[in-house]
Amino acid sequence: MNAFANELNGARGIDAALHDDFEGGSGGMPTLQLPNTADPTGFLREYTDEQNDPSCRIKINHGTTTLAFKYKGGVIVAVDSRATAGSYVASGTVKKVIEINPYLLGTMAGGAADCQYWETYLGIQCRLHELRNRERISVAAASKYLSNITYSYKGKGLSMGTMICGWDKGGPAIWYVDSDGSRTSGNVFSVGSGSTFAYGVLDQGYSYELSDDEALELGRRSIYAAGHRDAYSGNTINLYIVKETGWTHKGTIDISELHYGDWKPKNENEFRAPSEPYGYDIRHGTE
Amino acid sequence: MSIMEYNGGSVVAMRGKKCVAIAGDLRLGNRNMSLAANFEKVFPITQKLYVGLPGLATDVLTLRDTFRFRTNMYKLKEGREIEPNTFAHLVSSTLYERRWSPYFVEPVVAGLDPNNSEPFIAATDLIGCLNFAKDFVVSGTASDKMFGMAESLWEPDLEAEDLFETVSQTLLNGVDRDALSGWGAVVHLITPEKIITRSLKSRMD
Amino acid sequence: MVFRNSYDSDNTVFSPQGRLHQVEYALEAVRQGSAAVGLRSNTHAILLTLKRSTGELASYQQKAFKIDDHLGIAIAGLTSDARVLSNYMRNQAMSSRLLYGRPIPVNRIVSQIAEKAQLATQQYGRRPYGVGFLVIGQDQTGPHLHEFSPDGNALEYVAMSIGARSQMAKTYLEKEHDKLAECSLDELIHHGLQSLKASLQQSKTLTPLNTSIAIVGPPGPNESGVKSEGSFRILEGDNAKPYIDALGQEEQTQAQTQPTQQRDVTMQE
Amino acid sequence: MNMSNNFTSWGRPFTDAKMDMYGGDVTQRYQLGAQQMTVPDDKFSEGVQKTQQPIVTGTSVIGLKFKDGIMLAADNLASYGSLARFKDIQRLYGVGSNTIIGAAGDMSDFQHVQHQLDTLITDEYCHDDGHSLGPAQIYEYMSTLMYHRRSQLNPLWNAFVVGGVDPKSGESTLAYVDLLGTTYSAPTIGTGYASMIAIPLLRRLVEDRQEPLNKEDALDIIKTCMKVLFYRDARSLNKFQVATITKEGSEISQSMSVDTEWGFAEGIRGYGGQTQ
Amino acid sequence: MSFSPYTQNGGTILAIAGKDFCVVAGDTRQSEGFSIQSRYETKVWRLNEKATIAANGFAADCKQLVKRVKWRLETYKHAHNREMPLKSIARMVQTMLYGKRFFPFYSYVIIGGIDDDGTGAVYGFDPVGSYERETCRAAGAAQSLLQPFLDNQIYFRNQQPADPTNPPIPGTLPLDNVLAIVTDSFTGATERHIEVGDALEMYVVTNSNCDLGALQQITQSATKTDLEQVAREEAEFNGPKSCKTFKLLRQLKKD
Repeated sequence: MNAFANELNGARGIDAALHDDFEGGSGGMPTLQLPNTADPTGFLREYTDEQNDPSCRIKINHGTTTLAFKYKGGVIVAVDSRATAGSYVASGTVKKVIEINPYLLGTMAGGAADCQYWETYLGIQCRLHELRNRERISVAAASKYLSNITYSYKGKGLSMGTMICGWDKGGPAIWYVDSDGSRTSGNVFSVGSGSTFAYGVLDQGYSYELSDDEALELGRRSIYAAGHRDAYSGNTINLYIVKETGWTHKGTIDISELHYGDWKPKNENEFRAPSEPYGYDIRHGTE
Repeated sequence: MSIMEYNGGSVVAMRGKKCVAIAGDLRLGNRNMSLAANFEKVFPITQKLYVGLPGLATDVLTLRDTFRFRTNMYKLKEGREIEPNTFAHLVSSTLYERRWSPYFVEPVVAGLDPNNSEPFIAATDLIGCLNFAKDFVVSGTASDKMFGMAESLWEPDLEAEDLFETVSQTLLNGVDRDALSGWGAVVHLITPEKIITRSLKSRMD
Repeated sequence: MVFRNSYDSDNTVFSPQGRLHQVEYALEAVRQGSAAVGLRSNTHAILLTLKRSTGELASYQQKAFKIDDHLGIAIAGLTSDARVLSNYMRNQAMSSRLLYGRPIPVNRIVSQIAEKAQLATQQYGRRPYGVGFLVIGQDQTGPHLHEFSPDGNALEYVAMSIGARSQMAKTYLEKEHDKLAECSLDELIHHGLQSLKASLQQSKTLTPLNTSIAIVGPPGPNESGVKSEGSFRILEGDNAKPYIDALGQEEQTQAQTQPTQQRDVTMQE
Repeated sequence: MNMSNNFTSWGRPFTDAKMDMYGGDVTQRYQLGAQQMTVPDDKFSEGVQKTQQPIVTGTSVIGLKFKDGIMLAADNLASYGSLARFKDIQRLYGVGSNTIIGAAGDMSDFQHVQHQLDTLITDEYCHDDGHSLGPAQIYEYMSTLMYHRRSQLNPLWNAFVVGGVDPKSGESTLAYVDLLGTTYSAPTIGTGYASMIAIPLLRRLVEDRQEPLNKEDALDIIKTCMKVLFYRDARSLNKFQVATITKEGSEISQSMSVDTEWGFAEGIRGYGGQTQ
Repeated sequence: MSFSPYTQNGGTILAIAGKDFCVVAGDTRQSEGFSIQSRYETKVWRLNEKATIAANGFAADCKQLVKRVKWRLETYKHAHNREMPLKSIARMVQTMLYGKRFFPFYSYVIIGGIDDDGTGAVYGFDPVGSYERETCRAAGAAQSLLQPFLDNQIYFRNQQPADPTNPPIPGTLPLDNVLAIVTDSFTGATERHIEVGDALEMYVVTNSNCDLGALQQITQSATKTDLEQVAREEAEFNGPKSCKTFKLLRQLKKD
């Protein structure tokens, strides 16, 4: 019998030999195929690590400025929408807020696929939790699910910096989870290459006592600052607010239009336009 | 990150019917951080000749001064303005002098011949290999993006205003897909009669 | 069913008469299933099946299944066993396309399931499959009709029937088989319907609802509006109507509402 | 541990020497020698290595499509580095009645593939049911095999040209597959050295040709290419075989050679800097 | 010497969605380094009546991926007795790509077709499965050349609308405009990228309302264009009311 045909049709089956990708098992962890080598990490590093080799073949899209903060009225989540591969702007329309369920949001920074995939997977787990326990999962528990996953893949090359935001029995909550496996709760976070710029504005204007409008404005203004100064952030801002009733999307806002003062809300759900243009030059004149 | 991408910036030049246009962005960055939105990288050489110098900012300024010095010397010696073609060779030889420790700049030259107003454009690599083009030249971190734009938009014998539109669209749409270029743009439209310089409103992210 | 002696509890033990009772029971399960007929001409191979409904509120049970673009089956017996085998066949058919880039030859896929079925007649702790197939397919060597039965047999036929009262259908086919080779598709279907009709109980008739026709081969003149990506397709309902109308059955319209009382053998029983 | 603000450094396998808990030197390329072996089969399995580099190698194979079918050619040399080790090996191999493959690269891997194909054809023959594997099917099988092995990081170090004519449909196949599982078909194919030296010639003589190409002319073209390859490829031999496959069947010729001219360059027209 | 399981086979792909159609295009050159391996090797495959996939990068990985996708679609069809909807195909492709997160397919994928609501849709992916629905997307060797042009022509970026109160909406261009933009994009990319050229395949996935006038015009015109309906028999069987996919072939420069 032909050995190769036999291998494919035999015990392992053609299915196993050629279809070893994740089939979305029920409840169990998906299995991700590793290269058949003693050093899979080194393998991945060689082919996907742009930092060591800018001409590396497989360019993975990276996402970049995200922030979230708690205040007396809930949680504000604001992100940009740019994905870059090297200096190329691969996309300006990335959804960096992943709507896990009506009460939970996850943000995306680092590898776009890693965040999208695992936060979708987290959504499945949260739903299962609801079905099993007849109550919504807490933000802390949801984030722990995610950090358990990232920790189990620690060192394998995942790249995620995410904030799990929501409202549960204990009120508003933000948990920061990353691909090193760390998991921290806090009041104010910003993640990504533009985070320093965002922090600058955020820290300056932050207070727990902000009104909803002030908080939304602060979130938007902070991402604008990052989009403006950071080459790898920009295009549009996605703005969310989380209240006891769940999250609301407060608009997709073009950063350049904010700069020039051209932006107007497209419907009544969107946050109001700023009172003046954000661009310094536009407010004060170039000279 | 390559040293050519350290500060970012892009330039494009195009030939039209009895006119040329040269345009550059205004960004000066430090890798990912944008520092200034008024860093012009296109400089006048004569009344009808411009050079665009995208690349490492320190070399941009050095070369700008070097070219000013050398073209002034040329004018003193020859008693006439340098012609575009001659200047292109000056650019080339200036860069080749530094063959083994080059300036990290890839210049673009655009101008009209002072005698017959014949349009002239050229570009070189960072060690001075000249490329005389009949249509357009691009350079800088958004060069590949602008190649795609220009190749689709450009056509022969564009009138001055059409050329302005073409070069502007090429630059703006090109730099919008480049993280390291943008933050404003300036277009110089060189016609036999006059030079029109316009600032473009561009994305600021 | 007649009571058998103690040699029937295990398929690895012969009876003193040299019989494997469990295998024979499996064949009985096939005989309990509703009838399916298959015929082959020089250009086409077709299957005709009689579908059952458990009552007025229920739909008709599917009897014909597509395996690949060039290949399909009709079943009689345990539907769940059929599903296992047909999934296996689909996998084998797709594997052939993946590994060799060719549609699997009909005889080979039939021998593969026959081999699988034979193992179940010989290994301790297993039971034979309780289902029989008629397999039609078109390959390099033309259209084919095979019968697969749970005893591990698989033979090629020009015409064959399986399932309840299939002997009547077989009698018809035996009478007509020498004419089949030259038949057009419509003639072939007509013969098929005749033989299927022969297997019916007296009160029953063929209707577009209880009959499905599966075909491999070039499209016929009455096939407009039929969806197919390859040679194999199944005609049901309106698509099957012209053929059944042509059969000229008067009571047709009446019988549509009359569900049959008999049921396919199911696992629960 | 705080996360770096430079997002491009996130989550990467650590590259800092101090923190490299994975024992990897970043600059060191990934080595096939460090293979994870599956369950050891016997006492020697630890010593078994996968093909890490070709050892005894054949040079290029060329192929073209002509009016009635496919023609392939390969020389009879198997080199051991720069040593012309075996001068009478066959690199063209018949698979079934209407397919021939030509192999470049490692000859032991080629023999393994021959063995695989032999069992495949034997299995097919034993079915004895009127079905057969044509060139397209054999090519699909080889592509799957080659890609599967590359995905196991255990490649068969070859580049194959598959040529054949389906006896039933008359359709001809000329296609390529290599150690990465890269596949393509084209009217002319050359592997390795031939892809640089013979392909321009073949494209001009075959693809740019206006009138149909008959067998005799095809053979002339093949000989021209083999001559040029012999002139310029240091690992080649002026002793080669030509395979012809048509609807009627296939044959591999006896070894042949072409007349070559190694005289003083001055007398050769078209050589070097001469323009006339 | 060491073994790299990847190579780069050049070429570029592109998809644009319209109101009731989607165009998925790719050039047909396959190269490795400076060698053109084949002048006609497809990068675009029809998946079903509503979906077409294009994949670009390492050709062997791309072909394997498409094989797997087709396998899964076939399995789905057997199990559910219907075609998998476009957005489900997109999600499935994400899990398939991500399943090889640690041994990635070196493959940039675009899926184009008709979504559940009957509109044209494009889904663009990165090699490890991040994806989004878009109006247009270019990928592959000449991605950076094509995408700014599409931003300009499809998303109307940096364009002042003639009527500011009624700006044009992306994804509503008529088929003939879109086909012209695709052709222009590829002729441009062919000029400036050595890995792009030889021929251009455009798959036009249409829903039943789509005005096929542009395609009819092309068949009648004298230019050297090849139009064929993919899976002709199926279209005949399905009658006039269903989604149809057409394939347009145009020659590109071969140097």
